[in-house]
Amino acid sequence: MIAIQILNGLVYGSLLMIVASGLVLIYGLRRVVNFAHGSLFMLGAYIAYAASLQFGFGGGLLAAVAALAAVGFCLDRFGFRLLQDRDPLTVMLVTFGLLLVFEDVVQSIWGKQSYSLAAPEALQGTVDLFGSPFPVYRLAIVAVGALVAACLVGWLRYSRIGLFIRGASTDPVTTAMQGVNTDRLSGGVVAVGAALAGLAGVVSGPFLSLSPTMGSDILIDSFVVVVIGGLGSFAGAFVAAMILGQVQALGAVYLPDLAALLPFALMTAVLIWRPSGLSGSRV
Amino acid sequence: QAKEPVRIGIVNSQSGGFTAQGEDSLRGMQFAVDEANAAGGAAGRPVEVQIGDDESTPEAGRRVAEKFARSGYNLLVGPIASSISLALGQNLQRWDALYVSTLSKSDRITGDACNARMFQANHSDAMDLAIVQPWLKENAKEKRFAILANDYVWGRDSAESFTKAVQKLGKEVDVTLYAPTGTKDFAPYIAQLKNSGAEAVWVALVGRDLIAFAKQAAEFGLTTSKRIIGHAYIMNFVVKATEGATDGVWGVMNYAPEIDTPKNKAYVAAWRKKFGRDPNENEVAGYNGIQVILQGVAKADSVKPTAVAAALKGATLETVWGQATMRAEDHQLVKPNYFGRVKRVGGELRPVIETAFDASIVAATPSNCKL
Amino acid sequence: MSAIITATALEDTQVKRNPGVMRLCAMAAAAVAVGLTVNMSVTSNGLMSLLTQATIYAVFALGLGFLLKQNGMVSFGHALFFGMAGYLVGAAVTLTGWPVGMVVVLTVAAIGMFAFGLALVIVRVPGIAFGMLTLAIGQSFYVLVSKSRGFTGGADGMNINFPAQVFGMELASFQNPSSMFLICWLVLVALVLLLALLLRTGFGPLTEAIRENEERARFIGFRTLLPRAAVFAVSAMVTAVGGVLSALYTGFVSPESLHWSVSGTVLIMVVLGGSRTLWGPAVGAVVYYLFRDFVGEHTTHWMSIFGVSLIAVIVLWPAGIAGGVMRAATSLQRAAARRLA
Amino acid sequence: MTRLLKFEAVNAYYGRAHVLHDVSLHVEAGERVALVGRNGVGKTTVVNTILNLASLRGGTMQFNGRAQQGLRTYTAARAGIAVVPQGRRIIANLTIEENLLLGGAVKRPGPWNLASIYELFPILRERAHTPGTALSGGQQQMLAIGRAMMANPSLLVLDEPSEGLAPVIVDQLAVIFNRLADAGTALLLIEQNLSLITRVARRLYVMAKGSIIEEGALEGLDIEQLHKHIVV
Amino acid sequence: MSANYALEARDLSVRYGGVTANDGVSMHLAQGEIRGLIGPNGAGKSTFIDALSGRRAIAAGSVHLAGSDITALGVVERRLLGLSRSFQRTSIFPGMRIGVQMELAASKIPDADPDEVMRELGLDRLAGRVADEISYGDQRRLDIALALVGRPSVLLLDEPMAGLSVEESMKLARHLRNLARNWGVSVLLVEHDMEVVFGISDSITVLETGKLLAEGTPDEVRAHPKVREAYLGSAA
Ligand SMILES: Nc1ncnc2c1ncn2[C@@H]1O[C@H](COP(=O)(O)OP(=O)(O)OP(=O)(O)O)[C@@H](O)[C@H]1O
Ligand SMILES: Nc1ncnc2c1ncn2[C@@H]1O[C@H](COP(=O)(O)OP(=O)(O)OP(=O)(O)O)[C@@H](O)[C@H]1O
Ligand SMILES: [Mg+2]
Ligand SMILES: [Mg+2]
Repeated sequence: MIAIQILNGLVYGSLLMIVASGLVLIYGLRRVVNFAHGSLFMLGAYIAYAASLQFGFGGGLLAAVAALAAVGFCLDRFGFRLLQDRDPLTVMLVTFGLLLVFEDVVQSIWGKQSYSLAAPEALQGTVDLFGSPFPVYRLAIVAVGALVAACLVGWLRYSRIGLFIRGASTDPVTTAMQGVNTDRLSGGVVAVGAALAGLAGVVSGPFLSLSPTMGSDILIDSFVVVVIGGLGSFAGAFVAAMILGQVQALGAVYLPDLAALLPFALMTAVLIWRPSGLSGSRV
Repeated sequence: QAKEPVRIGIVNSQSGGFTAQGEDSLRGMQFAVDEANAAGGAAGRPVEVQIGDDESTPEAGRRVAEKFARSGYNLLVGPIASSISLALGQNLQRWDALYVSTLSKSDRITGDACNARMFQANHSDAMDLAIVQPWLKENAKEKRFAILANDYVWGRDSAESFTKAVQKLGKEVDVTLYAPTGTKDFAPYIAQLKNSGAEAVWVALVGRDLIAFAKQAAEFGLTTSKRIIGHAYIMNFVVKATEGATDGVWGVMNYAPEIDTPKNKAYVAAWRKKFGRDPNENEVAGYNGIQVILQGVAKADSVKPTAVAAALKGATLETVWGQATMRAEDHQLVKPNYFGRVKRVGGELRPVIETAFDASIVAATPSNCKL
Repeated sequence: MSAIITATALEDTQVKRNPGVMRLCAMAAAAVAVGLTVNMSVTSNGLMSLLTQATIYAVFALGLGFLLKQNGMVSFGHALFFGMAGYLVGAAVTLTGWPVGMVVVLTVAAIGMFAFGLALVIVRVPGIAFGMLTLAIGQSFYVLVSKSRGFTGGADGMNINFPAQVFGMELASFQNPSSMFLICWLVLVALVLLLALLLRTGFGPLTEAIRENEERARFIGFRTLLPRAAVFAVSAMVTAVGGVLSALYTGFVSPESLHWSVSGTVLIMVVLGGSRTLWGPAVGAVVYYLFRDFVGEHTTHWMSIFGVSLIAVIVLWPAGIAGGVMRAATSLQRAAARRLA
Repeated sequence: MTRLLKFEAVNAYYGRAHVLHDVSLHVEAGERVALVGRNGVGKTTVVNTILNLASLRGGTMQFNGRAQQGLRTYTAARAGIAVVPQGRRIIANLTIEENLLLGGAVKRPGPWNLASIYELFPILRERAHTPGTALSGGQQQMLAIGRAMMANPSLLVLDEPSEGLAPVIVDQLAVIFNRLADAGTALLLIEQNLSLITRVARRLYVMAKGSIIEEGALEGLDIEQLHKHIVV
Repeated sequence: MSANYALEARDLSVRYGGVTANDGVSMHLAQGEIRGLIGPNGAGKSTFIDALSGRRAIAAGSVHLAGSDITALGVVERRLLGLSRSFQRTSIFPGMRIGVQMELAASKIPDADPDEVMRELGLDRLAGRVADEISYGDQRRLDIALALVGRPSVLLLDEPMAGLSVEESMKLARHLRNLARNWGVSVLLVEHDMEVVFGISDSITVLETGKLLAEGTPDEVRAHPKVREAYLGSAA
């Protein structure tokens, strides 16, 4: 039972991690707390839904990730880049405006009812784990999460572009002075961040549901993760996502009365203990 | 001389958490208004509506309602959330308005918060829970039950009422789990439910949480290993949003197209003609709400809220459920209620009525309202 | 010679920062006159009720804007103080039967104290994380209140049955839009005036300095924790006054008024209005309400339209509406001066 | 001879503040030019104009003989102009080695690489994997110079490089700068340390209030004489 | 040990994780004395000033101001007792007008005259400007001015001349000397401009890798072979 619960925590943690890592990327490079991130998540799910009617889950996934990358690129090109000298609060509210627009667009196209995205055939069944059936699809989420984490860490830590990204995320001007085209760089990074939001949206489709509010539901949890991790830190966000996943899974069993408060309590405790989050510095 | 038009202010959830139900119920309301206007108005009065967004919050709902009421659209109808209904109820006197609740279920609307200008046209929670015990007695062989409810007033009330009903029958509740509203991953709860010794699970979750739970319960095979009985569970929008995950789930139902009354038959036929499908429970609730107002106006032959309220009090109304009484002491519309299950009918999965309960059983609930 | 230049330069900056007391009072009187004019010229009941609520939120925005201006901190949890004020007033009125005036004063004081204590613990958290921390604290209370049962009514909200006499006035004057508008407007003007006077004291530059560079502020001899906590507490108290007004006007308070999205909306008002002046956020609130209502009336796509307009305003007017107004005013003044010369 | 950098009647602004007034100057390949002046006259603004951090709103600026339009901050580096900025601007979350690697973002061929920089400043090798900001002020200055050299620039712009450095290190810098220049790198040296200027520069611009007020050869001038020139 | 030093540090040690930046350093300042503190980059000079001013916790040792132990006191208390400092990395209030921040700095100290300090440092003409819009050198002077307000009894200056033009640094040097001679202010001057250090210091302390390398009058230090080699180079 406890093993199953830990596994459950891992599943939700992995999902959160994918969403949060996109948020961290965008925050890292543009210093933007992206309130529209939840709606990108939602947009990904809906696009995948629409495309999957034609091309199946895989097709939907690809379509959503590609479309969201394009959206992210435009967001940076026509939004964040033009606002890069503005104070972060202003840009944050711009993303809030975008959130409203995205939600309205989704509602106009797909209406207000909920939809369901079916898991791919191959991942539909269950396997026996610790003596009870466990959905294969959920295990796949953990795998996707681990893959995303590994790729991101590898990319940022060991590649040239990764070095530029880390440089630009602390000091874009100095990084540009070294000859790095920070505009193109952040266009790419925001695209990847948005694509990750989209990916998470698609992945969550089969076990949550598609509704115009699905974005705001997950947004707060991802903020909690990013802030607990220490804004802008991937390692921090990964750890925080896993902790939050466990806290919710185990809290539901052992502290049911406080379950709703646990994420907030966790965040408050961490920030009071370490005001700049789990990882004092950024990766 | 033309009669004064009926001016209705529709406070609709167009954004926020209740958008889906908001859209449905608005469709039902508009259908009723069009129908009335096509027939030459309500008792010869044209029906005019204004529609505003309550953003699913009492704050915004109150703002919109106050604006409608103060600009003459003072026959109010529409919100989903009970908190909005209660917020409106508090102000009706001040705004000189009347309010007919169509989808809010809180017992307080006809309980401690009742007032002379507020009417409950749909089934309250008490009415839903009143049929649980009789149904269990006749239909449930299970001895041990588990409960999963949202961790707030409605969920807790539902869970407690269900527990009482079970205990009265000499059966027992093994585990009661409360999940915070907004829970997205129900796996931890499902694991506990599966591990419990219960043979059936009573579920009282709100919209979004419910949909997530339904999908995940099917994913983990809970739906097939234990009987699931829902409070506000087997509704079309849930069935549609979960793609087969609700197959076989039991629960309280407030409406189904097959209800055998002349009015319902006509209504369903007209609806099919227009939309090519059956109406769902939210649409009929909206439809019914407007009908209540219009019948009140006709009976009073006035559009003044006080007059309409006086006419509705204790009135017998024609509804799709047949003749129903607007109970004088608390303004609850008393009508039959149903227990059903989700089934495949003609290739389509939808809730189907299994047992009907007469209005007399439904209405046998005390109210602390003193009107 | 240079001493004179210095002296005038200093005076000049002070005049710009803190207009003289007389001028402040004159401006307040003008603001009161504006309120009276609006009250008399608006005949539509619907518009009046909208303006009343806008003014209540203007008080809320004033509080949140003060925090942003003097502490440079964003709070996503201020709705906590707004909603809590309503619940405290409601609870006290229901349970104790004390006179409403006393209840209100106690409520605002209690919230001030609570906020001060809270701030002592949390103001160390930097930047956006602070915003998220306030969000977490606010949401925790939201969850608690929604779950609570008994007379707070849980998620359904609480009706507040005020006695017939409030502050020696008929309850009806607090619940009728036109008279309540005046009351709220006067409260708003009084609060702006009070805060402006507060900033004229050393408190203004001190908190600004702490906002700019906390470490250096300590190295020029100022303890920084208490002033920051004080700003937070003042801001919370102003917000609480807004909450009290709301409770009086509607006689109802629900957990949603504690929800972070309320704080978010008010933050929009603050930025829209411009947080560099005290009165900017209040203007933002009024504009927000009128615009939102106007758009909502004409289309169901208000979210898109509102979102796009929000972005447009923020992009075009970096310092908000107040900033735009100030800029226009100075260029007018310059033009006038040129013509004179 | 190619003109690596040429300002012609350049006017530059910060927002609405007009800081550079008709500034004309040029640096040829391999040249060693100094730019001096009191605080606040606009020396850094010259650098910022090259980097598009101050806005160029009059006159022309050329890199390698090509007029620059649609300037971006990264343009200069790609044209072979590397900058050691005033205040160093070490990137806090990168290690020392990574700061250096970042300096090599534009891959231009040349003698400078990690190994040769480490040889020049051994302390950087010692601390290669600690964060750049855990260095003392002077050590950070070395890092900033090393970072600029990683780009193998054809023109190295140094904005007060000796600030905060110990005299021995300044001596070393003089040697290093001369070595760089001997190897063909042109230098634009903005300095307050006159002894460094006399040891390195061959030509001099003096700025006052946003304009160039004097230009001339430095050959044969000693510190005292130079001082007189600047103080005018 | 004489009790009447204006400032005294005894066996001060400071560590950053594994790095020992100050290793048992002792030093004292008499009233009205200007003491130069020099040493190679990374020797621990700034760290020493951080430790004296209370910015950084010390691992061992003690700090005494006018004979009383202030080791346990915080930054604010030390400043109010007359121990003031400037910063190597400029630390000012970027968004505030220069005049206003100087007034504020003066407001905690009785009889402080911010105008005089601004005049002395040539900031008076900038009084109405916002600090982040003045040049780097002017910002450096503002940093020092903030430390000078109210004529503290002990002044710790971390490379005050860095970034200043020759003119300005000479002016500042004159001003410091005036403060020390006429007002009895004790100055600890960290500086790499040897002309200034040797020109105005009464005594000089040399640090190397966190330890005391030499101490004495300017001439003694200038003649010290190790100092010449490790630090002075051609400036000797
Ligand atoms: N925050 C820090 N974390 C770790 N090590 C540090 C930190 N700050 C300084 N150091 C190290 O401590 C030592 C002393 O540094 P300090 O800044 O005191 O030198 P300094 O004498 O002031 O040098 P400079 O003349 O270059 O300013 C150096 O080796 C430096 O790398
Ligand atoms: N961001 C800015 N906004 C407005 N004005 C500025 C800005 N930065 C600098 N200035 C002004 O531009 C002028 C030139 O500044 P600059 O930094 O180029 O001087 P500098 O010659 O480099 O001086 P220093 O020797 O002190 O570094 C100064 O008068 C300064 O006040
Ligand atoms: Mg400069
Ligand atoms: Mg130092």
